[in-house]
Amino acid sequence: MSLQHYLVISSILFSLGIFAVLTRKNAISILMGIELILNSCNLNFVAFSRFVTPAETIVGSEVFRFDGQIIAIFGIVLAAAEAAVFLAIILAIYREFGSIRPDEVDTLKG
Amino acid sequence: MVVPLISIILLAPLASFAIFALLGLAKRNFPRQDYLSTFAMLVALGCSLLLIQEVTSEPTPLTVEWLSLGSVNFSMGFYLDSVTVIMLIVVTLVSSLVHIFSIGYMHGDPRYSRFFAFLSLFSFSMLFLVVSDNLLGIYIGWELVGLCSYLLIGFWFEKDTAANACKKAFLTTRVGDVGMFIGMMMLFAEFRTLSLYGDTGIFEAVATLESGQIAWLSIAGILIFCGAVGKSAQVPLHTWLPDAMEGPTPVSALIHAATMVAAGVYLVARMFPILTPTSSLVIAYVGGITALVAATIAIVRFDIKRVLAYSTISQLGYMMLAIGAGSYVAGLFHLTTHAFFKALLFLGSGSVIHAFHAMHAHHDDAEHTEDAAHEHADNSLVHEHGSEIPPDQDMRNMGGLRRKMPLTFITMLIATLSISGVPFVFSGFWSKDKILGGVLGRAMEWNSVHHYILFAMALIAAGITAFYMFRLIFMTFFGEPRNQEMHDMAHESPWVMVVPLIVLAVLSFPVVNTLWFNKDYIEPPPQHHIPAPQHAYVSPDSKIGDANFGFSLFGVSTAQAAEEDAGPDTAQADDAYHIHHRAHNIAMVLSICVAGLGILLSWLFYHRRRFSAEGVATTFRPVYNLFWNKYYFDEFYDGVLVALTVWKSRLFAKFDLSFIDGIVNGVGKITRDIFAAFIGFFDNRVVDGFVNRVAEVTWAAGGRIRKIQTGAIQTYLFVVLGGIVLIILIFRLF
Amino acid sequence: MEPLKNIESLAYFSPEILLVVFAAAVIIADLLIKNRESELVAYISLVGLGCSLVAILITNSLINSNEPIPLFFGMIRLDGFAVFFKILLLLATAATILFSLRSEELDARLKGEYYALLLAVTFGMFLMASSTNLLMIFISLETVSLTSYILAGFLTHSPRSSEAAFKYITYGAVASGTMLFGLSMIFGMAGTGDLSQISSQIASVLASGGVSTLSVLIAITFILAGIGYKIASVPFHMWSPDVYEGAPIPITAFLSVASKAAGFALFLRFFHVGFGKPEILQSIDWGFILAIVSALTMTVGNLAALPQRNVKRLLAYSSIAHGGYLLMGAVLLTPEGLGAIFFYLIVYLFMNLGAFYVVVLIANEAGTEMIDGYRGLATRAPLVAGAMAIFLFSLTGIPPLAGFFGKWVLFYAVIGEGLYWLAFIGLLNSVVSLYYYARIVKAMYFETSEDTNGLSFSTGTFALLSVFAIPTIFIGLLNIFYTFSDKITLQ
Amino acid sequence: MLLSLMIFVPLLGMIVVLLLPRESEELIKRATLAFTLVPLVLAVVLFVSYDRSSAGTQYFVNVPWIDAFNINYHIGIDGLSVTLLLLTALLGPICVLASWRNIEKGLKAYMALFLLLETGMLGFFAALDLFLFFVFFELTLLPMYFLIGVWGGPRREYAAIKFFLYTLFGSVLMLVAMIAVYLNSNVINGVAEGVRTFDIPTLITLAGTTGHALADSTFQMWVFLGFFIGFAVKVPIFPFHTWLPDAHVEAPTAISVILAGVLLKMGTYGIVRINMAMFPEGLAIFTNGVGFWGNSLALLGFINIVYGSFCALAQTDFKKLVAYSSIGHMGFVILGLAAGNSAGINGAILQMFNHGVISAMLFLLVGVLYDRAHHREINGFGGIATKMPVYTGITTLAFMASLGLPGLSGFVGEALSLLGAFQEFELITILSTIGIVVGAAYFLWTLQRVFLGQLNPKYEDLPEINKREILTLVPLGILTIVLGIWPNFALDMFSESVTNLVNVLDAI
Repeated sequence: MSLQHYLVISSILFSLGIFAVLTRKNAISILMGIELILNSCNLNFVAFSRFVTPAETIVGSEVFRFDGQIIAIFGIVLAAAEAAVFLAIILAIYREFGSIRPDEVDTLKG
Repeated sequence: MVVPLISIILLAPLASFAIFALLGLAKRNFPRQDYLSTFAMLVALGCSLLLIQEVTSEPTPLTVEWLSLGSVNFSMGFYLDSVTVIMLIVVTLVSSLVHIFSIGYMHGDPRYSRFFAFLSLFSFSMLFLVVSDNLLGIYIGWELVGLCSYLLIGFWFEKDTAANACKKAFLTTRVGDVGMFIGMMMLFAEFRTLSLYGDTGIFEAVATLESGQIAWLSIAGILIFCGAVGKSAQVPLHTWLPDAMEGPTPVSALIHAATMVAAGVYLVARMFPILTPTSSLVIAYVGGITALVAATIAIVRFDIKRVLAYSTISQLGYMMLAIGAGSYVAGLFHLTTHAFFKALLFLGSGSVIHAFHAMHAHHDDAEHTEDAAHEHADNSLVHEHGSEIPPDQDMRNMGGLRRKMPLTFITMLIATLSISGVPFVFSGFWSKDKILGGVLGRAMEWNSVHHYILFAMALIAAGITAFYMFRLIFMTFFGEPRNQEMHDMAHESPWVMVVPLIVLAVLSFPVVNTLWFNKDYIEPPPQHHIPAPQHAYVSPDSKIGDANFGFSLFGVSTAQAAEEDAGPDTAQADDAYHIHHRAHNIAMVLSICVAGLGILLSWLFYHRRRFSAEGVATTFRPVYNLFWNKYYFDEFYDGVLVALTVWKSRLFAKFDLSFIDGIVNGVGKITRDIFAAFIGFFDNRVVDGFVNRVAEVTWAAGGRIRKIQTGAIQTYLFVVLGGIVLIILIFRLF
Repeated sequence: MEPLKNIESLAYFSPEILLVVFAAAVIIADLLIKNRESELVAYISLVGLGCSLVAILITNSLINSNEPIPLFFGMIRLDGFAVFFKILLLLATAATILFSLRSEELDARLKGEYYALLLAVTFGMFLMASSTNLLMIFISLETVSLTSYILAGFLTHSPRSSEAAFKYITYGAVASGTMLFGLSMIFGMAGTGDLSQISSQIASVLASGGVSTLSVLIAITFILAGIGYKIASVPFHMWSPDVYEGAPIPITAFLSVASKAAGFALFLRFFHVGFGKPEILQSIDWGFILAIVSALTMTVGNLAALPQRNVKRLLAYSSIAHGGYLLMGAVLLTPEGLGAIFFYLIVYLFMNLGAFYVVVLIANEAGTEMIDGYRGLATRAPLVAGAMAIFLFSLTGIPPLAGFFGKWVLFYAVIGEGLYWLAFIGLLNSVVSLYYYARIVKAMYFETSEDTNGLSFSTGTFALLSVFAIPTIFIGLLNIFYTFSDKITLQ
Repeated sequence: MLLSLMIFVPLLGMIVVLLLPRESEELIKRATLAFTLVPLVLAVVLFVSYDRSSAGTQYFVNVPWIDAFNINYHIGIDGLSVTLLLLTALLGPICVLASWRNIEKGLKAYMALFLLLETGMLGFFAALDLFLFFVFFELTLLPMYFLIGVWGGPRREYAAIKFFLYTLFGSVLMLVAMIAVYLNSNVINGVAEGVRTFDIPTLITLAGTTGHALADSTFQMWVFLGFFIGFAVKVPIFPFHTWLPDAHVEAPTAISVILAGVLLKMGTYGIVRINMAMFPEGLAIFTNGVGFWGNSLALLGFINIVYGSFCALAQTDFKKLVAYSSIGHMGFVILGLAAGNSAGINGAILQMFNHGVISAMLFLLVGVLYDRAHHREINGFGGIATKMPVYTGITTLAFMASLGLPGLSGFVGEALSLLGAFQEFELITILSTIGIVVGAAYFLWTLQRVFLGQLNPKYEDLPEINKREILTLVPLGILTIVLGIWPNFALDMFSESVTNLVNVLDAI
């Protein structure tokens, strides 16, 4: 499998994420969309790290640099943290508004 | 010696005004302002008399730097020649007499001392105007006398008529003055100076102009003359002078008969050298028309002061005509003689009015309240002239006063004889004769139709003058009292008022005008652009009544004596002299005839009552109306305004029927209408409007942007996405 | 110089470490203290800021100005640029803490978390100001964002606050996600996360045609979305009015100054270091796009501010507009531009924080954020009103107040590069802005309120007020503030 | 040093006044008066000690201020500025006296702002560094805004913000032009060398040197426009004038006095100091250029004169009438400046000074009447001359001076401007003389409607003008008369400088 495949998949994921974020009428689904976006990015990083970053040869055997993977891991961590905060805020919203439909949370405007 | 004298002449009256003004700031009054002012005038008079022998044949301007702008400089200074001196004497003399007269006339007026302060200020301004050696100085004095005239006409400002009259006077003259100022600007633009005399002066510069390039000079001359038209109440700007009679009678005598109105003539005389044939002719015609028009109007007036006012206008026209026709000396001579007898007439009328008025408490506020009350109804400035004549000025209430007030009668009679040109013994005759002779002389010399016409005008005017002046005398002093109870009130005026009358009466005899008979005391300045055998034409003119007055007294033709100094008798000069000789004889004969005719008719009409004036009036109704309505001048001006504003006229509650009031109100109302509308439109719509539009658009934009801010998070995210796409697109496009 | 290893780096990292330590200290102290009313934690965090400031100055003395020190294998970099922003951010945070002390809307029981979070977010911002690696950039950004989300929603039982938090996080998450995608693409193209290498790498691959300009462009734009959302530039600004209005006022102040400043730090470093190379610029002239964005940002901000009645929201829009002004300096990679931004940020710090402080005070005393609540303030609290007038007119840019000089340096930089149109738009905007700032002044001075009893403030209040007001008057008039920026360079 | 003292004494005064207790009003007033009297004394000293023979700037101070931009604190006076400084310093105490009784609320703030305003104005006229010049120019905005907005009439808010927005708009353009000038100040023949500068005298010389970027005529045209619009709003020149009537009508008396007396002059002063001296090429395009823009400047002057006069004629509000009359009179200044010759410019500057004095008088007089009658409706009065003879006398003097009666100061400036202008553009000048007649018309008409005629029974017991008010008016009245009789008293000060300016203009 070549880099292109990964990129295509990641862009599809990204697009799906954006689509979800823009269209879903439920805060949770929006969160999912966000997760999709982040994961598409992680996929990108890993793929790029695998295919693009030059391998260094240490003692005859090829050794890959793992920058991309590392970034991806951090990405996952941050995504988790974000999800946590998001859910907490959604709870607050539900408490205040009795709903988690994003389009009903619009008292601040203009 | 000259400078200190002139300084005293100027400073004395100024000081008397300054004292009043400064004390006024402290809300006080000088105890005897009247004596102060009178004294100041007498001092000035003395100095002026002293100046007589200071006059040198080669007058040199005494100037100081007034403004220095690096490249251009303006200088102020005095110019003393015979004309100046004569004007000084006339002004100071008449002014002193009027001061004295006023002590009696204005007695008991609440603003008594203010009156004298203003008189002093006026005298100062007039004298300054007279002695100034440059146009700027003249203009300054010019406007200052205008101010004083404004202040004095409006002296009884509680009367709306007075309030209107003073404004009208100021504005009408101002219209002329603007013309004069434009003329000054033209001269300045050409010569880079406004001083008249000296090597750098305008007159020197004018001399150097080729006759090819004097077209603009004619325009400049006419424009300068506009100032005179305003001040000397020449047609078409004459309408303010009759209204000016709202002022106290001494003011009319001093300002609106003797001095200020004559300043216009003086100005034209001063500017004599820059006059071109065209401008001279314009001046002469304006003068002639004025003389005729005013005289004819005067015939039908009943307000004694207005009769005199119109007669003043017509006499001023006379002088203008004279100078326009080149009779420089004659014009000025008539100026002086007229100054005396017209002042006398006014003071006399004042004495009459005073007599009638004595019973009314003196012009105190109560009395003004009455006659002002009915006009104060609306704030608009309506005032129909002659429509309501103050009873104490209406000749129809007078009659038979000669027994009541003999002195007044006699003195006024003398003046009347003088103004009517009764031969030989009265100065008026000589001056008028000089004018007629001069005009006719030039006419014959050039045999120019214009001058014949002018001569005719002058002649007719002379006749009419005699007619209406005697009409005045007859209606006032002869016959039976028409208004008995007013008649009974009448009484001779106190001495303080009568003495000036007598003095002026004496001055109406030529013997006192000796200056004019000193043969080369007055020399007309050269006119560079009038192609005429100057000399031959000047010489007979320049020595009125020829060296010794005795001859003329016995009816020996002046022209005959002209013989003696016809100057270098070139053939041309010679026959020029003969022409003038003949001219003068004809003129004299004719003038005597018309004067006699006028007096006779007037006698028949108003004394013998052979014909009834009313009958004539009815037979010649249209003519009569024409005269009565003063040639519809005011109506004409109003007509123009109406035409201007007809589409608005409904909005104008009341339209004003007098000239400047019309202009001001009219323009005022037009302005308040059109301009207020226009401002409303322009300032508020266009300028502010534009700004407001911008503001509104901005606001609207703000509102739009708010609309985008729906509050729904997903729209925001849409915008984000859209933004990203847009940015990328922009990139691709550029 | 050679990037330092982790252990060596720690010494230079002391300011950040101190912040973290004190954040922990705050939480522990909060657990220990029984008295809910005690404000000890606040003072602890202030002390923490103080220590960190000292540390910053020390580390600053370690670097000789033009030789930056890469830390942690070049993950972050310590240089004058970073130091400047750190000091700025510290001041902003300190101010925020002081505001919070006066603010009455905050829940007393949650002090510990609140101040700890404030320190944490400051820490994140420090990193934003100094990170030179894609990874660090993303992490620091997320750290700041996550903590800001919580702080924005910190008011319990306040729907507005929760809504603010919700919008903030949704928007932020998407924006940062987009940015991360962009970062991944950059990483892919450059094959490295190190900014300094990225520029050369991208230049070479662009030259070799290895990647199309379009892909680089898309990447940059995605990243722009992330950073643009931090500095609230059109079209990524829309969260800010709502969040600013909903959030607690001290946090609003903090976001409008500190997080904007941090955003600019990141922005400047990323674009100047990563994409400042002429080769890249001639293929992708993003300066032009930035010019348009900046024009749009200030215009939109000012126009939208016109109809506002809520002072907080009005100031939110005004801070958007000021973001636009600041962007003008970033459009061109000139030292004048940078210096102008630095100078303007200092001025903006004082005048904007000052204005928000007044809002806090009025919210406490008069209990309203609406313009009408400011009626007759001139008579009720003359000093406060005067200070507010000074801040507002400084924001407008009227001489001799600092705001004018800030604008002056900006416009000077812009016109210096011949962008007359941009300068002109900016100036017209400042005219427009006068209108809505003056509306507050008008309410304070020209109108009278029904209740005229004076408002009383503690001397501490006035002291703090003057701390903002006096610099707002004088900064522009003093020479030094113009010269310091010369030392700060980016490479 | 003397100059700096003069400029910053009022600022010091502001601080002192702010420190005084709010209650002790008398003290505050006295202090303010004192702090405005000091500049007056200094101004007189400068005026007398100024060396009239040399046109150069004197008493100049030049110390570096913001060397990042090579901005210096450079002040100095030449004949023009010292004249206007004298005017400003003179109006200061007069305005304080004029506000002695009729400031009900916030006296302290009022006086403080007034002092700040005075510093701004004095500094503006003395500044010789373009940046400093601009800062002082703007410094007058804030106090003015508050003085109108807080102590003004019913529509004060509108008037204040209008004034502020208009002026700010103008100054924005000025700022752009200013930066442009600065950036090009070191470009010679296309190459930038040396340091840039804001120093006005230096810039003027640079703009004269051929090949210098500042000397380029198209550049000059644009920069000229930038500055001109900035100043035109202040003057105000049609169509930027609409803020003036509102501002005047709403502003308290003293502030109207300052507005008409000084702030308007700031515009014309700027035009002389910057537009004419620095950008003669640009000026030439608008004064004796070809085509549509050929006489635009003179045309603007003409429009101001006629439009202002007729608008004044249309007014029924006494103060508005005076306000519009100022628009008309400033038109003469513009006309004279447009002429660009010795008579014209001297006349214009003299007119600036005279109008400052006369309009100040007029507004003070309106204020006197307003304080008594509490309205300004011209038709609402009538015949009050009987009740207030002294007041009437002074008013007549002011009116006469304002309508350009010879012998009073108003005439000289007006006449010189017209004489100068006539040499350049006959037709426009002749048309402008309409303004003289209309001017007389509306003043006399007002005089009649307010003072003459029957006494309006409403004002049976109208108190006469009091000592303090007379005290405020007398110095101005004296100046009016003195300058009318002996204009050289002022002209000497600046005719030298004008000569230099004219030489520069003629060189183009």
